[in-house]
Amino acid sequence: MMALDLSQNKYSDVSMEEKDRLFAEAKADERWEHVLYGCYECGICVAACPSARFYDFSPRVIAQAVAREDTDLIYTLMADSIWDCSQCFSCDRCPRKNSPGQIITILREVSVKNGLKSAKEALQGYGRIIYKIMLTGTQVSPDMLQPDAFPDWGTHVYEIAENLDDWRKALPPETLHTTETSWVIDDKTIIELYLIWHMTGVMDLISGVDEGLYDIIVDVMEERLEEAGYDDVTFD
Amino acid sequence: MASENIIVIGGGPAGLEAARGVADLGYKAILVEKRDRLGGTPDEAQYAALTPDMRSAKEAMDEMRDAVTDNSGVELMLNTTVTGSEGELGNFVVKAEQGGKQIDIEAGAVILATGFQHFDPGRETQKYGYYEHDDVITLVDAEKMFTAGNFVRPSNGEKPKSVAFIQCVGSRDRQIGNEYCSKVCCGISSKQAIEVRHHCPDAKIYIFYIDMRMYGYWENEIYWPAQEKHKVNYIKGMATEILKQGDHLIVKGEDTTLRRPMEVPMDMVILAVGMEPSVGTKEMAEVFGVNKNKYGFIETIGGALNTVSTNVEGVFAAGACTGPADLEDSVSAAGSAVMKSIGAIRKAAVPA
Amino acid sequence: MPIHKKQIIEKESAVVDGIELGPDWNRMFEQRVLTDYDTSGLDKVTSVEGAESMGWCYQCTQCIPVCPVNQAGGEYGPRKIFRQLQQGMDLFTDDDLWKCTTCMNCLRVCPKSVDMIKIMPAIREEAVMEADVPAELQEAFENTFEYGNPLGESQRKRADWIQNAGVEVPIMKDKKEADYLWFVECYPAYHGRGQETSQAMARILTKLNVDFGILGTEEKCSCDSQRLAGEVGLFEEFAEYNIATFDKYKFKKIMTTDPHALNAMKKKYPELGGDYDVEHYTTMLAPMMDQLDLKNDLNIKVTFHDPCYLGRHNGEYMAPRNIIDALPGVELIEMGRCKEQSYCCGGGGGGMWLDGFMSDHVNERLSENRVREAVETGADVLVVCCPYEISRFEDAVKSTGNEGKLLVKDIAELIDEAMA
Amino acid sequence: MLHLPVLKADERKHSMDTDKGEKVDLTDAIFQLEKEGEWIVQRVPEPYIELDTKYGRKKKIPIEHTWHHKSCGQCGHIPGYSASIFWLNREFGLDYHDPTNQTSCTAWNYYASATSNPEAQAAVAIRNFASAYEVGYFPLIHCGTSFGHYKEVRHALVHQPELRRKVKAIMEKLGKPFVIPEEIVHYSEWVLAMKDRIAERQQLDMSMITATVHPACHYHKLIEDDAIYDSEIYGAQRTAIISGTLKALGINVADYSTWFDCCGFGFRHILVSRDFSRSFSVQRKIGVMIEEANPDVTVTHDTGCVTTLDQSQFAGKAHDKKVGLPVMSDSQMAALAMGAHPYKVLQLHWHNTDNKAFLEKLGIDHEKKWSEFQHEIQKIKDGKNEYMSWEDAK
Repeated sequence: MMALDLSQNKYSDVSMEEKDRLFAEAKADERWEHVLYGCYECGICVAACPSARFYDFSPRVIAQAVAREDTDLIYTLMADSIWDCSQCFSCDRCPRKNSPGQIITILREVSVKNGLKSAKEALQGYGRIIYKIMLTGTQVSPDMLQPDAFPDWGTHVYEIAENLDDWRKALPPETLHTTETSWVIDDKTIIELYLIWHMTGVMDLISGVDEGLYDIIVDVMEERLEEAGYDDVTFD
Repeated sequence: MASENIIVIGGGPAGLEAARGVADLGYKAILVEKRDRLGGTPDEAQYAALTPDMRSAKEAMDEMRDAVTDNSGVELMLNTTVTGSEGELGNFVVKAEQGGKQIDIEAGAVILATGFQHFDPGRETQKYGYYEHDDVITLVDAEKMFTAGNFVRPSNGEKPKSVAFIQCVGSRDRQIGNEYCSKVCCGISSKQAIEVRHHCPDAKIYIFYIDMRMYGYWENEIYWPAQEKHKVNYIKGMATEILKQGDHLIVKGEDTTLRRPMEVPMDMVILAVGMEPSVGTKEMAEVFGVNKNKYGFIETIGGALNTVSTNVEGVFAAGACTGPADLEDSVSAAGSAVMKSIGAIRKAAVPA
Repeated sequence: MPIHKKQIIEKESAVVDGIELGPDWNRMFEQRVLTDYDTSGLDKVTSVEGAESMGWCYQCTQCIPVCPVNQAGGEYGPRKIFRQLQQGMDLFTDDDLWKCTTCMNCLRVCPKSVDMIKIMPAIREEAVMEADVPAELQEAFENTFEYGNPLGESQRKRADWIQNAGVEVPIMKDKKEADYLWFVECYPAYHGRGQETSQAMARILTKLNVDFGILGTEEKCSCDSQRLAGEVGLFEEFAEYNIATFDKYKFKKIMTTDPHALNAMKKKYPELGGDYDVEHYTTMLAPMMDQLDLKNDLNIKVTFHDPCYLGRHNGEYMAPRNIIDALPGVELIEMGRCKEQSYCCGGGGGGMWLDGFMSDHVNERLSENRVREAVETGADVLVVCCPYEISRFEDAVKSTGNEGKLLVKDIAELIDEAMA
Repeated sequence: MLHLPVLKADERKHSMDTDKGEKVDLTDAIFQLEKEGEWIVQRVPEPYIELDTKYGRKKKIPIEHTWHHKSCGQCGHIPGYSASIFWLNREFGLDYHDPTNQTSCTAWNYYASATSNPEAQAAVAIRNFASAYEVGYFPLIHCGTSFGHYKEVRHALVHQPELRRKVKAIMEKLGKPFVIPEEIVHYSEWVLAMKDRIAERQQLDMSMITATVHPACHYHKLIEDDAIYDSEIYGAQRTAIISGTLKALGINVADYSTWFDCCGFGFRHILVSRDFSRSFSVQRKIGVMIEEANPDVTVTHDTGCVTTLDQSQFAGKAHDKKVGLPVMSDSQMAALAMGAHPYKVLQLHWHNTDNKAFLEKLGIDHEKKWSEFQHEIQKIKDGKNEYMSWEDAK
């Protein structure tokens, strides 16, 4: 835990060519021309930013680094700072119509796509969410509320975990009597979601940051696809 | 028969100077003003002191008014609204309405001096709460208070102990669509900060800004004295939003030089609202077929070398109807418009 | 996650409603939000006579890159002080009060004339009156007061160095009258390396047949650095003493070894009734170089360090360079930061007596920063002409591991070598 | 009486509409693309109510024939939220569809981990829209993030032909039509549109209740032009969502100085850096609300906001922070006002903070209500009932 260290020799082991390449990849994104016009350092984004309230985090510094194309500094920010963003997009208030939050989204995607160490670290403990969404089609589920994962949410987590089955059955909407998914989802729906992820390269992204997780998802889903008669689907 | 009269539309500083100039050169000026009195925005918005010399705005406007009211070369038409125009350079017939009557005014050339209006802070996107909080006011409101000699918190009538100016409200903002700098607000805020100091000797006064844009002598005549003599605190960093907390307003922004968010309680906040084209400017552009730029100001076509000619031959524009301008700009442009319009009439009168 | 340690609130263990929460589960953070602009710190500074210009800063930042303390990692400079003052910092009791070496590089670039050379002594004077002064500086003050010099040496020994000069050094008490009154100053009188410089200087003056005399045991510290460090009372007392002593004798000019003494006598003594024609020894010697029969080819490359108080403060950049030019077999290689932009050795404004204090605030000593730059030029010798520098730079040569790579010599020593 | 040359804030009047600024009114573009055969536009079904957006555009809010795009966090952890929305629909006798052919929007994952991309996000959105279109109902989005995200997806699809092409190809592979709804509508907009009808059928007097509100960032900060504003609510300076509904119920809506702040959810933070989430939620939202407004309840409307504001308070007790403020959604407040059961419908037992005092203030006998709920649970335990039905929840 420390102040935001913007000194760049911290990552001198990474070549400038590599840093340039990563930034070029971000810049090539189709969204890029609408996320950054120019920054005149008014600070409106920082004041609106929840992360800046506690972390030494600054959407303005990120916008500035990107505007100056300081790939060395951008790499430093990608290695840590960008993962502090809350993605609330309060910074969209920018009078220049920049979107530091969107810049960060793109930089995060590049980090993930290139399997950067920082991305892997940032996503540690996040695998179960990806696992959940891929296998069930809903992102969180009632059975995730377990005391070992959420002791800080207090006594009622114990109570929910204990009464989960009955309490779910005591929900009037028919689609909510589930514990492993947030609502009843058709098998075909889940498979369609999986196909979308495959066709759009998301599965490749996952393999880049968490190969173990990738293998599990593919194993399970290939079987389901086969059962559902999708064996001749090509993913291109 | 060609007319050598020049119709000047708008009775603010640019229009007054143009009418006087036309008369001084021995031509006849017809000065048309929609309101029942001359003086334009400085008069209507009750400006107190001019920037940067702190001269009384009323006194200055009186001087300009006097120069046209008893001037045989100027025909004054108050309460008159221009509704249409026909003809061309040398032979304009301008249609107007005066007290429910339609009238035609013949003129050889037209000078538009229809000015600007202040930005409505309800349209800002940064949530400054002008329509929510009594103690959030604009530069215009502050001027009125200075003119009335009573600078107090609108919420309770007490003198403020802390006052913040927020720059660039309605200017330099792509979200609002006003990407331009309104040019005068940094100077006016600094001038008003000095006036606040006179009214409230012990108050803390802050100006939150992106850049202080003090052109030419405004730097040494306004900004430096405000800071060095009158102890105004200039903080680089804009306010993002203003909310109430108890009896105070909280100004939230980033102090960019310290790289930290700030949330500072203030008794009063003054929004440095920028300039937009007035309704009259937009209407007259339609009436005369003059091009507007993307912001609705009248577009002049001569670049830096000719700031008054428009795309319509014989129609000229001066002052803040062509974009943000201070008094010096407006008066100078009026002089230029007088010269160009008379030149155009004379050239048109000589057969080719 | 970049977060300051002091912001973290956590308990090793907490029990809430019967549930045990370890540090990960109860950790929270304090906010890093500014909630006030308490300008009382600024108001307090600007209300002090001489320190008014502290309030003029408009954050253009030009001072920061030229501030030697900032360059040495000191997070310092007028703009930063101003911003902290707007935040309620009490400069009167803050460590920042003592970091400034009064090198004047900030004033050189400041478009608003924020004058740290006036501000710092004015505020330090208040701190001195409150006896709120770093201990090592206080010791230098006390030595000066008690012994007449900051080194704490005996006044009786002030002229001992002349015994080994190899030439006769006239004393004004005996001589009564001379063309030049040579104000030797403390370090050249007492410090080992300073004495060597003085002795060389005496030989040069003798060779040039200059009619000169020193005050010897009658001389006391000019106290210019003590003044800039806030001891204005001491300065005035000593200045009055020195002026009274000068007035006992007849002379045409004062020649000083020390640029700080030069500064005091040029700028402050006249206010106290002592208006003299004063010059630095380099200014005096430069036009006389052709009268010296310099036979020795020195065959060295040198670089030259402009003293803040000779250069920026008193505008003399060429005299030392003209001297170096006149030395046979000496090639001058300039450092990047030279003349007006010269870096500071760290000794001015009381820095001479604050090395221990400063070590807590900077990543390297200023003298070390400078020596590294000198080594980079490839020069054999770092030439100096201020008595603070020779000892500071020689220490820095050692501490930066450059022993054997770079010698530090006073310009008078080089002339002396070339004469022999 | 104070005479000043300056008006008080409530006397200052401005008009919401303007001809300037970069508006995000996509209506024309959406229909133009339909004409060009790019996609099908699903019309807002009649009857609809029109509400004002930020710059005065009239947004059509469907009343009936709605397809309920559920929220994973809501349904998973605070199910009374969605149950209340359905309950309201049933009370008004409105035709609605609660689909099983619906996935999460996956935006939570996207914003937290970046293990997705714009094509995947857009395809997931369009797959869900297609599913609604196929059954003939109009999407009503329950989640603030899904809502904001879908608006962004729509914006991207309008402006990026290449993205449209990719998504179209995916839909073809899945055998689905490429459909975009005419409006992206959030359930809170529906509640706001229904506010007068809700107030007409209000059974509980709520005038003694003081509430603070927290609109979701992704509701009003992502493509803010498309959020609902009302000149009667905060002078149209802030979105009218939630506040407008509560005022119609007679609740005193109190202001507080961190109104615009987010809840602290942070997407990844709520899962892996909860120290941040709870710091934010407790110190910048709940603590400030209690300090400045001392409300009986805080009302919000998004998965992340309800979860973060509600769940984070517990750990705040470890440091004696000001906590203990009940957190609910606008749908729950509306249902409660109309007499819905606090446990069978609002499902308040899923909420963390103690809301008994709040219920008591409304004159609700929570012990009795709880035993009624326990009775239903018993029936399930005893095997008399497989589930609690809508009939049982009455």
